[in-house]
Formats: sequence, structure tokens, C-alpha cells
Amino acid sequence: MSSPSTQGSDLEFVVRTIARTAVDNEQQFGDLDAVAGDGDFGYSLARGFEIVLADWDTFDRATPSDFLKRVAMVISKRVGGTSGPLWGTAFLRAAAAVKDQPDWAALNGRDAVAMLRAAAEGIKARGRSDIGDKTLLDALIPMTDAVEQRLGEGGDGGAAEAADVARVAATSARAAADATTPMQAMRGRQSYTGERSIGSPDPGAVAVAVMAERIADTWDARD
Amino acid sequence: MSSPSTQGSDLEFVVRTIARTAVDNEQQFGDLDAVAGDGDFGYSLARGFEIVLADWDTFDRATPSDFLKRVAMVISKRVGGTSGPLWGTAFLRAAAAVKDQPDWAALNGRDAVAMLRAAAEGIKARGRSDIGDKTLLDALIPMTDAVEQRLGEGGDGGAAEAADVARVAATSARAAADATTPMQAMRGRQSYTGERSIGSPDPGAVAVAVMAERIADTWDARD
Amino acid sequence: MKKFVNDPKDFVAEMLEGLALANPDTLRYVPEYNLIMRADAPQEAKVSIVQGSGSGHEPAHVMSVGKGMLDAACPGDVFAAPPADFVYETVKRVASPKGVLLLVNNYTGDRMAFEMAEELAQADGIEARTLFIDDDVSVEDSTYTVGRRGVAGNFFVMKAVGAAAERGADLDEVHRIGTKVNSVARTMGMALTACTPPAKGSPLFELPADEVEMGVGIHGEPGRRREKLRQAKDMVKDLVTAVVEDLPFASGDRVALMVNGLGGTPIGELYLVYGLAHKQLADLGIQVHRSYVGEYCTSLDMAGVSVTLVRLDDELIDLFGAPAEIPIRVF
Amino acid sequence: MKKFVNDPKDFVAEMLEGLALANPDTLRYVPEYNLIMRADAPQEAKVSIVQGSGSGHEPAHVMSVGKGMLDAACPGDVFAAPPADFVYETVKRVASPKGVLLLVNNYTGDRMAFEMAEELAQADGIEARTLFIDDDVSVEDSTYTVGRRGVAGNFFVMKAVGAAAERGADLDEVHRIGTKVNSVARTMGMALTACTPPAKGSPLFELPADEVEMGVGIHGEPGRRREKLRQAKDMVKDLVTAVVEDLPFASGDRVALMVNGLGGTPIGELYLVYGLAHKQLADLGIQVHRSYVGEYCTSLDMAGVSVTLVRLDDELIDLFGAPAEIPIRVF
Ligand SMILES: Nc1ncnc2c1ncn2[C@@H]1O[C@H](COP(=O)(O)OP(=O)(O)O)[C@@H](O)[C@H]1O
Ligand SMILES: Nc1ncnc2c1ncn2[C@@H]1O[C@H](COP(=O)(O)OP(=O)(O)O)[C@@H](O)[C@H]1O
Ligand SMILES: [Mg+2]
Ligand SMILES: [Mg+2]
Ligand SMILES: [Mg+2]
Ligand SMILES: [Mg+2]
Repeated sequence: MSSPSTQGSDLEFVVRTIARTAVDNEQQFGDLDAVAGDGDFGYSLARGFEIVLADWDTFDRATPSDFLKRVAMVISKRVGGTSGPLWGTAFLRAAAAVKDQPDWAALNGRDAVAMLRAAAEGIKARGRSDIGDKTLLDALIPMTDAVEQRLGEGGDGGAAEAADVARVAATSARAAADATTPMQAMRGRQSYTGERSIGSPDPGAVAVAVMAERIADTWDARD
Repeated sequence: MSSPSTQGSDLEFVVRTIARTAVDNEQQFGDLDAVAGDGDFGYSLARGFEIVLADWDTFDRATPSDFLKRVAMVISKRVGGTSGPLWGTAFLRAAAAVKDQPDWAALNGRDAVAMLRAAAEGIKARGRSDIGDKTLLDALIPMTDAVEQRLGEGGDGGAAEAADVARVAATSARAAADATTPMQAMRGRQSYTGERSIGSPDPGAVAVAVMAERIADTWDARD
Repeated sequence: MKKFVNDPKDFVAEMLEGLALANPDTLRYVPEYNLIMRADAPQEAKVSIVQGSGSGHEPAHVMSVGKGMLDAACPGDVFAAPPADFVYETVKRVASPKGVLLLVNNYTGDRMAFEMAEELAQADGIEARTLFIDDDVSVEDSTYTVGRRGVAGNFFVMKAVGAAAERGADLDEVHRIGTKVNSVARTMGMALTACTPPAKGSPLFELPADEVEMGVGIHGEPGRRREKLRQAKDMVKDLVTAVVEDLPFASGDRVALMVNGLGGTPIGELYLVYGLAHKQLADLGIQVHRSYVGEYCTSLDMAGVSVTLVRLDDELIDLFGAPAEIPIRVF
Repeated sequence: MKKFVNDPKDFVAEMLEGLALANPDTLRYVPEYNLIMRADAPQEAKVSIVQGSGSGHEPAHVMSVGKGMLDAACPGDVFAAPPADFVYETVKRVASPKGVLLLVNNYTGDRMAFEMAEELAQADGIEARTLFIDDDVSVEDSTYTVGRRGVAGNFFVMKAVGAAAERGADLDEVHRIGTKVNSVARTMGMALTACTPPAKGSPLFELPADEVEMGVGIHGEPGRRREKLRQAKDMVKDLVTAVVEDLPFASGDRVALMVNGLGGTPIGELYLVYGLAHKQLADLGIQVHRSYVGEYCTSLDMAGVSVTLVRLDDELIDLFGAPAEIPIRVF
């Protein structure tokens, strides 16, 4: 297993933080979904990531791709509703994006962007959705764009740069999630409510922002 | 058809007054039944006696017995619930009690008592009930007793005596109906409520009292 | 009141019209007498079976008319026994040379209407016999009432006598079988909510959000007690215990188990209740041989269930398994 | 919340356990995957039919497993599509050499779960094909949604493909028939009350005492409009009109007419609605050939109805009339 200071460990840290955020925010995410949806978003996510955490030590970690595939399998297996297939697909596509990179230590910022892009493409394909439909894509894609731009600006590639990239991701995801408030839902259960979906942020987009914020906030304390 | 001043006409007057009272008091009788029963007593009685009044002129009047039998048939035919069979039986037995008296003009006070007794016996048999069960029998039987006693005391047999008998019937029926308030229902839908039936008068007994009072009140104005 | 209803006075007539329109080949509707009968009744070679009661208990009994079950049903208004004359007219129309069996749930109004009709029919030379059904265990002290009430157990009586009649049993035999079923059938029900009769327009009684009526009657009559809402397993346990102890049912008995919805309880909940009841019986060594889960004898829109047990023997197993063709079907 | 429920998280599992206990000879329950299947599936000579969806719509679909209908059903939690893996495991268990047809109501979560399962099964060499059902006419502007929803019309698809599969039709043929039924089936529903998911414990939406939701979805999604409660005949007229005008159905058409209760509406009211709908169709020259009155696809305890019309031809009349043996029976 990879040592705490490798890039591989950063990936594990990110996934574990996503999982913990989902479990800790079950109530909040559910309440957000109750405004215009059917209130089950927090429940669905929490049930899946709970198992990810419980099975954490058992996952195959031969390569980063193997590891992400295990996470994807748990989510696909145990989460129903709309979120199960979407998040499961996202992790599966992220796994595919780094399947040629067997070395945990060699994963870099470009790989991170590739995984995020692949996840977004997977969600689009699975959900027949795109940016502008008021879904988690409206946080995920702007966040990925911002991260890519920040990496393009260059840096020392050291710990300070990585922490700064995480902060850029969190800030852009939050702004993008906030920007879903005036949108009308075009996909998911929310879309049947038509104009009643306007005026509250998309639960999935908010979840992405909360996860990115927690990653940024705890980046320097990761082990 | 009998002339307005015969005994036969008195019988018609009594029956018509009973019918009119039932129709006019649908709401009150229903409300009384709603206290511990199922609220349909007023509705049931009114539907039956409405038809008695509508068909009034078509009834066979060859003998008093034929006439009462027609009334009984209408009630049996059109009234459901518990009241239909009970009141239908009452009129049918009253008809049987005077079947040997074909002459409307010859009907007298003794015939009246015989009809009331027969009606009460019919209700007892049909309803498997008796005095003390908190039913209309608890007004009907004391009233019949009072009428019989008053007739035993004798009189001139003229108009004044008849009016006085009607008043005795009304007074005794009302007192008896009032006396059902502290009783517990042993028959009918009310009986399942057990002690909840204590504290309100029996709807059927009150109906008998209201009918007797209206007969007494309008006796001198009968046509 | 939130109901699919036009003028409440027309509720029963419009329901029966719909039933007849949905079953044009097999049923005949006689509006003057609220009467639903088999289009092919009476059958010369078969005892005819008639049941009536107040309306509001559907599918009992108008939707149980058909080959293998009832030859006719004559409902009254909602929760009111039919006029005796309706029963009499019904009996006349399905009178068979082999006789007519009248099934009646044991309520004052119904008893009287059917007894009168029986007398009238006999006076016409029709061989008619009445059978009273009183499977409800919840009325404990019957000295204050006309005795126990007939509730969902009536389904088993109908099914057994219907099957026997279809096979040509005579009136004595059909009556014997019906009496036997009634003697081994026991039911208890409970309500989560009151029901709303269309003509009344408001609930028949008040039941607070955290209370249930244990032993409720199918017209909303009170039963054993009002108590706090509890988990399904605790409430079902009490229902099953009351039913089991009444006959009593004992280890080794084979039974039919019915979980009957009272009208407002969805079938998913009924199956949940069924599972609980089945396991409780298994723990007592009572073997469920045949199961019935759904709506059989309802109380309008009341949320609630009743549990019925019938002790089986080979004769009853055979009769309960016989075919029937009635409006209540799903495909 | 007044329901027969223990821990709400166990609601679906306990319901399925009851279903299995009530049908020990014909059904098998696999708790790990919420799976109900025919005890004798797969049949080598027959295409297997699978349907899944959220729970809370019973008798759809778990109580429609049996000869002539479904080989298996894999429900999710209440109103939530099953995990893709549950569907995949179900498909594996009923995989037949003749293939597997997956029936799915058109909702985002369900579509995705079934598409993923189809891919996984095909990767295993199982011939699996998915068919989407979208009979609900109430979603008018589908540019804002994933398109029309699948509701009670799914019953007719199940029945037709189940009958065809039973007769040995191959996967292409079964798929063709299912697609055809979906193309001539139209439904619209309305709610008098909201429903209460067990885990939520309170109604899913607020509906004032004098308002109804026209075009409601079976998960309580809003439809065309919220409007005042009116007499049954006026509300039914609007439902039937919306359904008729959508296909459109025309004078001379033979149809199947289904009046489906949404869970809290008693069958007496359903027959009243049926009569109104039947007469309205007759006035339009549309002939009801086969009728369905009862609960087919519910929304927990919601009071309400849906009306489904299916345009018939000789092929469908034959398939709809075929025998079936499923848990929903009355005797
Ligand atoms: N078709 C879709 N494509 C992408 N994301 C979607 C889609 N449908 C829903 N979502 C996302 O999923 C979230 C809701 O998830 P969840 O509550 O599990 O689904 P459901 O709508 O089936 O109840 C939404 O807030 C949105 O972000
Ligand atoms: N068995 C009986 N014998 C005599 N009278 C009865 C009997 N049962 C009920 N009654 C009378 O009928 C009245 C109620 O009539 P009704 O409301 O039509 O009957 P139900 O109880 O069936 O609703 C009672 O107030 C009582 O006077
Ligand atoms: Mg949701
Ligand atoms: Mg009454
Ligand atoms: Mg009554
Ligand atoms: Mg959902």
C-alpha cells in the first residue's frame, strides 16, 4: 500500500473525504432535495458511502484504477434511485481515465483533471444531461475548468501548489453551486415540478461544493 | 270512502299525523341517532313515510285492516336499516288486530289499544327486544298502558273523551321517552357503544312521543 | 369529504351501474331493487345463494356474484340493511327448484330484513333458508347486543357454499357446510382511521392521530378498546392472539389465514401484516394452508385490517380451492 | 403517520417476506437483492420477463410475478429505483436461453439502473433487451423532463408480453408486442390526497381539503394543474378526455378500459368512476371490450384514480385474455 506522502495517498484522501462528507451531511443533503425533489438524495448517498468507508481496507489497490473501480462497484451495488447509477458511473469512468497509470506515486494534476472530465462525461452520458440542466454537472464542470486553468498557470508542483489547487476547486464549485439557484431543473424528479424548482440550489451541485470545500479545508491535515 | 266524522277517519288522521311527523322531523330524529347510533334513523323513517303520504289516495280502504296493510307494505318495501322491518311489522300486526272489524265507523278505543298492543308485540318479536332495552318499546308500551287505563275509567264516549285519551297518550309517551335517558342500550347499533349510550334518550322512543304529542295537539282540528 | 361521488344519494346506484357495465356478459342489474344477479340465474340444478348487507363493504357482496360464489346480492344504502322487500324480490328472481340459501351477517337490521323475506318467499312456496354469520370475536360481552357481528369471515362461507351448490349439493347440505364454516371462522379487526359515509360527508367517529380502535366493527362500531398506535408487529400480535384464543386454534391445526384491508390500507402494508401473522401462527404450530391477502369486506375508506382464521379439514380445503368467476379479478 | 409498519427501513423487506410466505409454492424471495421470482424460473423454452421499479406501487410489480406474467421483479426502496446491481443479479437468476426482456417505467433512475444491468448481462453473454414504458399523458411538455412517465399502462405490457412468452414467442417477437402495447396505451391520474412514504413519516406534498392534483405522477409528482374538488362526473370527464385526445382514440375503436385505484380509494368508488368513464366512451362511439377495475399501480396510501385506455386489435384481445397465475387473486 502506498505511503502517506505519495500522490496515491492524495487520491485516497480525496475519496475518503468525499465519502465522509456524504455520510456526515445526510440530513442536510436530504433537506435540500425535499424542497423541490423527493427528499431521498442524502439517504441514498449516505447509504452507499457508508459501505465505502466500512469496506475501505478491503479494496484492491494494485493500481489507482483498480481502487476507483472497487469504489464504483460498491456505489453501483448498493445505491438505488438516480444517484446510484450517476455516482457509480462517475467513479467507473474516473477509473478508466487512469487505467494506463499503474503507479500511485506518478499520479499528477493532469490525471486529476482527466478523472474529473471522465466522471463528468460519464454522468452526462448516463443521465442524458448536460451543463445548464441544473444538476451536479453545473458544479462539477466549472470546478474542473477552474482546476485545469490553475494548473495551466504553472507552479512548483509542490505541496503549496497542490493545496492552492484544492482551494481553487472549492471556491469555484461553491460559486457554481450557488449559481444553480435561479435555474429551472431539466432532469431528475425535480424537473416535473417545472418552475417550482427555481429559487433553490441543486442538491447534487451543493454536495459537490461541500465535498470540495472539505477537501481544501483539510488538505494540509491529510494523512 | 268514510266520511270525516267517523272513527275510520280518526284512524286515517292518526296515521297521516304519524307520517307527517316523521317527514317534518327528519333532521331532529337523525341528530338524536347520531349521538350514540349511526345517524340514519331520521333519514330512514322520512323516506318511508314520504311515500306513504305520496301514495295516500291510492290505498285500498275496503276495511281498516286493508288500509293498515297497505301502509305496512310501503314501509317494508322502501325502508331499510332496522326501522324498516320494525315499523313495517308494527303496522302489519295492527292490521291483523282489526281484521275482524270491516266497518270503519265501528272502530273504538278498545280497537285502538288492541292495535297498539299488537304493534308492540310485533316489534318485540321482530326485534327480539322487550321493555327495558332502550328502544321505542319503552315509549310505546307505557303509552298503551296509560291509554288502556284511561279507557277503563269510562266516559261518555264522545268527542271530549277521545281528545282526553289522545292527551293521556301524549303525556305518558313523553314521560316514558324522557325516562330512557339513563338507560343503557341493549339492542340495535347503539348497543355496541355500551355505556356511551347512557345519558341521551332513545331516538325511537322520542319519535313515538313527538308523534303522540302532535296527534293530541291537532286532535280537535282533524278533518 | 374527498371522494369520487356525485349526489351522495346516488352513490350506491352509480357504483352498481359501473359494476354492471364492467361485466355485461355475466351480471344483470335490477335498479328498482339494488339487485345484482348472475345473468344465468337461477340454475335449475343448483341451490341459489343470496347475500345482502349494507353497502360500503365492497367487494362484499355485489362483486362476489358469479359462478361458484353468489347468485345474487342485494345491498342496502351505505351501512343500512336493504329493505325486506328488496331481499324478497331478489329471492324471487333467483328462486331455484333446489331452494335458496340466504346468507346474512348478524346485525339487527339485516336479520330482520332477511327473516321477513324468508317468510314471504316461503309463503310463495319457495324453499328458502337463512344462515347467520357471526365470526367477529371483538364483541366480548354479547349479553348487551344481538350477539357477535358478521365480518370478513363471510367470504369463506360464501366460497364454500358457492362451491358446494355448484356441485349440486342440496339445501340441507349447503346449509350444513355454511354453518360449519361459520363455526370455525374467527375474525378481529382494527382501525387506524375512521371512515366517511358519502351521505354524511364527515368521518363517522374521531380517532386521534396516535390512537387506534382495536376490535372495530365494519360500520365503525367500537370494539374492545381504544389504544395507542404501536408498531405493526405489536398490534398484529394482539389481533392474532385474540382470534387464536377465541376458537381456540391449537398446535397442529391447518388454517386459512386472511388479512383483509378495510379500504384505505394499501396492499403493501397488508402483505407486511400477513408476514407477521403467518410467522406468529407458525410459532404456535398452526399451519397456514391457504392465504388470502387483499380487500374482501371493507368499511368504505377506513384504514385498517382484519385478521381471519378458519380451521380447515379436507372437505373445506377442497371447497375453498374450487374455481369461481366473479367481477373481482385482475386480468 | 398511521401505517402498519415496524422500522420504516424494513418496510420493503417485510412486505416481500409476507408475499413469499403467502405464496410458498410459486414464489422465491432472495433478500440480498429484494428479488421476487417464480420458483420455476428460468424456463428454458421461454423468454424471461423482468420488471423493477421503486416500491410503494404494489401490486406492481412484485405481486405480478407468476405464470403468464413476470418471471421476476426487483423493487427498490419506496419510490427509489433499485440499484443496478439488484437488477443485474435478478437477470442472471432468470436468464433463459431464449433471452430476457426488461420492462422499465420511464424514470431517470430506473432507466439508468436497467440500462446498466442490460450492459452487464450482455457482457455475461445473456441476451437481454430493455423496453421503456411511458403511457402517462399528463406530462405535456416533455422538453423539460426525460419524457413521459410510465404508470398503470405497464400492466398491459406485462400481461401481453407474459402471455406471448408463455406461448414460446422469441425475444424479437416479445419485444415487438410490448412496444406495440406501449404505443397504444394512454393513462392519466389524479390525486385527492397526498401519500406518506413510511421512511418520511409525513405526506409528500400538501393538498388542501378542497383541492385535487390533476395529472399526478405515481410518486406524487405534480401533473397538469391543481384545481378545485368537483363532482366525480366532472373530474372523470376531464381524465377521460385527456386520455382519449392524446392517442387519439376514435369512434369505432375497441378498447380495454382500466380504472386503477392509487391505494387509498375504495373499490366502490372505483366502480362508480368506471361507470362514468364507460358511458363517456360509449357516447364517443368507443367500445369497451375488456374492463379492469381495482388496484394495479398504486402510490402507497394516496386517494385517487388513474384511467388507462388501450386500443385493441385481435392480437391484443387474444393476449389479454390469456390465463395467468399471480399472487393477486381473491380465492
Ligand atoms: N439526469 C441527470 N443527470 C445528472 N444529474 C442528475 C440527473 N438527475 C438527477 N441528477 C442529480 O441528482 C440529484 C438528485 O438525486 P436523487 O435525489 O438521488 O435522485 P431522484 O431525483 O431520483 O430522487 C439532483 O440534485 C441532480 O444533481
Ligand atoms: N331490536 C330492536 N327492537 C326494537 N327497537 C329497536 C331495535 N333496534 C333498534 N331499535 C329502535 O330503532 C332505533 C334506531 O333505528 P335505526 O337508526 O333505523 O336503526 P340502526 O340501529 O340499524 O341504525 C332505536 O332508537 C330504537 O328505538
Ligand atoms: Mg431525490
Ligand atoms: Mg341508526
Ligand atoms: Mg343504520
Ligand atoms: Mg428518488
